[in-house]
Amino acid sequence: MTNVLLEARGVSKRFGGVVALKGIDLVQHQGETLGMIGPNGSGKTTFVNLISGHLKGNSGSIRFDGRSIEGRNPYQIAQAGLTRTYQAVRVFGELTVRENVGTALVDAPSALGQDGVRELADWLRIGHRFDARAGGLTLLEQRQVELLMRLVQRPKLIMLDEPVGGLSSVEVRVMIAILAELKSRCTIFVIEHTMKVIRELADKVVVLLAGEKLAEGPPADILADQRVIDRYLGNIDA
Amino acid sequence: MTDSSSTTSLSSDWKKIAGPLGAFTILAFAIPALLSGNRYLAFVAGITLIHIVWTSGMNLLYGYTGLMPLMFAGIAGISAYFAVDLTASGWSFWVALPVGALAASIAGTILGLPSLRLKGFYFTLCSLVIQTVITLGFVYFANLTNGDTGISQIPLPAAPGSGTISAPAFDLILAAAAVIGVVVLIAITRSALGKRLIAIREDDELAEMLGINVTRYKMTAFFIGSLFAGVGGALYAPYIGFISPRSFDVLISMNIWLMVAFGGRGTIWGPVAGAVILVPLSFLLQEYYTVKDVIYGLLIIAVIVLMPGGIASGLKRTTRATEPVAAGAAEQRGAK
Amino acid sequence: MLEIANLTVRYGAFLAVDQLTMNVAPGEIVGVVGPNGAGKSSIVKSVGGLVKPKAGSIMFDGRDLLTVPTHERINLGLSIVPEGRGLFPRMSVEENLIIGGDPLRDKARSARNIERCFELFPILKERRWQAAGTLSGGQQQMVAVSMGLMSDPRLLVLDEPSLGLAPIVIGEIGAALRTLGKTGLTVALFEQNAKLTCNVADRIYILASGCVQHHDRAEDLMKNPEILDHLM
Amino acid sequence: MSNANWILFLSTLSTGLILGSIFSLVAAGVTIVYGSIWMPNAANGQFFLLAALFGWTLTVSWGIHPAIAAILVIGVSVPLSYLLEVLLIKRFYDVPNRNISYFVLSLGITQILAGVFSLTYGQWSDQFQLPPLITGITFIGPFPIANNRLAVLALAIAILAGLFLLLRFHRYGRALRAVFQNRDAAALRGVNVKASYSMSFALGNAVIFAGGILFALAYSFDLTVAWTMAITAFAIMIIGGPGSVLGAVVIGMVFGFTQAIVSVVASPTIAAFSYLGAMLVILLFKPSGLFAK
Repeated sequence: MTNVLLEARGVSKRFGGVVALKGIDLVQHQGETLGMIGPNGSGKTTFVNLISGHLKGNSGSIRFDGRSIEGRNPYQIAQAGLTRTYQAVRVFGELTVRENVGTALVDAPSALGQDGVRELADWLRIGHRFDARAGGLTLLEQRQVELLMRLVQRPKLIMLDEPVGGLSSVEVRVMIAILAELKSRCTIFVIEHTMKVIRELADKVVVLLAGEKLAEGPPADILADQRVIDRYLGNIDA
Repeated sequence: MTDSSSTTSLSSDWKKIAGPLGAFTILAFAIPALLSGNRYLAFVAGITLIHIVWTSGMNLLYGYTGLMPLMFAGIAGISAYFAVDLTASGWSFWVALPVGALAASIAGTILGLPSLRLKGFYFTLCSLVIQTVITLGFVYFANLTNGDTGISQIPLPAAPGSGTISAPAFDLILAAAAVIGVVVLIAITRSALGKRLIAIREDDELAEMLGINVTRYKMTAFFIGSLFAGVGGALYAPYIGFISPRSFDVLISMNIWLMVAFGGRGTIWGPVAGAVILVPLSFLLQEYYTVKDVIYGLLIIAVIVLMPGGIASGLKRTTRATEPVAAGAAEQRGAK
Repeated sequence: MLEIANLTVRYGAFLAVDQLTMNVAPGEIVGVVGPNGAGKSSIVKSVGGLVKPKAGSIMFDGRDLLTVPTHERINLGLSIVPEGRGLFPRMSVEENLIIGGDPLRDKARSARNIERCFELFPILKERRWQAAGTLSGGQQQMVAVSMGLMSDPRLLVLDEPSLGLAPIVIGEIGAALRTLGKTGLTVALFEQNAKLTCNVADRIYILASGCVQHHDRAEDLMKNPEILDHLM
Repeated sequence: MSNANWILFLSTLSTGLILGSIFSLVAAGVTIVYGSIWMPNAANGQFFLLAALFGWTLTVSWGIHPAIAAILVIGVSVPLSYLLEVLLIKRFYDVPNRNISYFVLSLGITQILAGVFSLTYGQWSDQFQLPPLITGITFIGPFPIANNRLAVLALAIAILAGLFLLLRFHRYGRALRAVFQNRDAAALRGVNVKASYSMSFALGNAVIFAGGILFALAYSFDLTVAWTMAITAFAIMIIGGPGSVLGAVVIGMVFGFTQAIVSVVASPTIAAFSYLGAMLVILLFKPSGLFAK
């Protein structure tokens, strides 16, 4: 087995009296694409927020690349090589794409050089938009800029929060193609609320329901899992 | 994107700005010198130069970092009182100036801490409260500040030879301060620090996600911005010869903000122009003290009405906002 | 009942809805399926008055809706449950329902309607004093549908009621919609979830890139699932 | 307890109640406007002072009975609000982050009104005092209290109660809160959003004006009351939770009693310090306020 990249043990989070996550255990290996599914409000984004340091957990431990990262600030976690995107696309809208990328380079310890950035931009099919204002791009282009800004930092793990959200069906295919190629460059953790994307990309799937891990395994097994059917998928013909 | 390319783009940036900067330097020294025959006009020019130092600092915070501290004048006041008290107790003004400015920087950095937790309106409101507390403090610690009465007949600093420095010579020191202030601001905006501050202004959470230590750089911005406030404050006291809590109250903070917003925040020369227009205007209206308040109030409202979207979200270049795509995106957002 | 003709919606350069024509007859459940970005929400927002169409007409019971201000449309008998549910999260379930009934200006009728909603979704009766924002996603959707029913509408327009819900909960929402259909209520269901729509609707429009790609009775469409697969 | 202590206690109690209910009124007005149109109105103190000064002109200069003057003052707030809304407030209804624009705008209005007041009223007098609403004195035990102040207290509490019932149970109040929580959804449920904005702006200002005229009827005042009131109302709104009328009333009462007690044992300046301190602490650790849900 390859190296463990991300390891969460008993991660819990409460907001006031509401329990958002209950003792989540999760292991992701280097090079393994992990998908997380569950309905809205099941705690997927909360989980990513805990890992990336945007939220502090109430209990549990998180290790990344051999080191404990809980209690660290997002910038420290980012510099350690763990990056993420947001559910709603988020770029510096008033700045140009070039300035956006420049910002990503400024405090990344192992950032790419100029040639590497160009190569990545061309691979992401966004190189020709470098002088455009990021906020004026289409949603797909903004998602591509978002990926570019993460990848120029040469992260070890990228966590994608609903990467195809809001895209049209044609654009979804483009994005899935990009993500499929991305697998060879970087380890991916992807959140979706439908199985569609996960089925095509993920090696392993974690199902979250009401803050608890309902099941974990390869996509095919998950679809056949009786607990998942009973509590999440329901009778397919309903 | 590599270091070498960013240094080349840096030097070309400097070339682009060298012309205006040269012109500004010449004017900053020449105008007070040319006006030295008329002490009143030279004085107006000197006060304008002090305000250029202040607007540069406010611009760093408001224009480039996206923070709106309405306690800016209070911080300047801390430095002014410090420098005056130290000078009165026998220190050389030239030692008291950096000490006072440093004290203001440290105070400004500490008072800027709430900006780490509070966003937008809440931080601005908090800074207004802090400004009110500082003003009350100036009144309350009367043994240091002489309370509401204020400290008058503050002498100009001693000259290296003997006696005090002449007012026209002090004008040139103010010109130097204004030029240095603008050069420092240009240098910061062209540096990696500038990139980080702009990223924080645009979206601090995203900036932190990209590895930028937002806490550290917000504090850095406050330290430098407060240093500008402090240098201006320490120079202001002997130049005017009189300070009181009213010299550094919330109205002054508002007016410095107004000069930055009126001229165009997040640009180098806009706030300079704001000071050059509004400071002489306030002298023109000096005799109509209350009318001045009304006119400044109207100006504030005019600035807000003419750029309604830009106050909170930092720099919004108006030319860009009229692009059809951007307008469409705004409409889409509005529709949601 | 609802006639949309040549509707065009633009956001700046982006064409969201392109000369779309569709209609809903009294008593039927019409489904509009399409992927993200197909223009479903833009149509719903145009019908609701939250977006101004660039061209086309929307008639409701023979009346030109585009001349009616947003807030008056509910008085014509048109009730819209927007995408994202449109709840008032810090108010209780009951207060949300009361707001839904406010256009009636009839407290007794409003109270009767609340009881009817509780019959349709019994769980809401248990949660009636709870703040709507603290309910689960499925329960929030039930509140949203109930709120839409409170004003005794003749046409109920639903935008993506299945969004972000567990499949098992989507099934429950579908069952409730079928129950409503049997009472004779006219429903326009805008959905990404084709299965739910086929199970509920009498007639279906398939939408892509702001245009109607296909239009058929649900039964006929179900006989040729490959059409659905192909078009989506 | 000795008689002197009783009198001190009762006088503190009555001052606390009157100040508290007036603070509550002003803070409720500020919080309603913030809750509906998202405008943190820093000019509330100037509005408060405007009401008081207008009341003074009506009664002292023109000799109108204070009761009629009070009604006129509150009445005049409606066209004033309408004018402000049409000229300025309306422009920002669709601007994102409009709260900070509004905040600066209201600071501009503050500066204009302050200038106008010192230019006009500032020249006439330092202290302004209105004739009482009713005369006479009532004894509560050994403690005498002016009927006028009792009347002011009763009126303030009545207005607060009416406001509370309106917002909690009336269709209009529900609509106002609905617009605050989800503007588009409220429009779809038949709420006229723009009308609800206008009404809440007018209502909030009317309540602030009511606070101003009632304060002027109970106490003498000078021009500095404006800024003190503005800071106090903001502190109450922040601590009580922006948009929460209940929070404004509870914290307003607490502040009223604090002011009354601190003024007895220390000085009003210390009271101002304590508000600002409390506001800072709440701002830093719970910006949504104590009563936010």
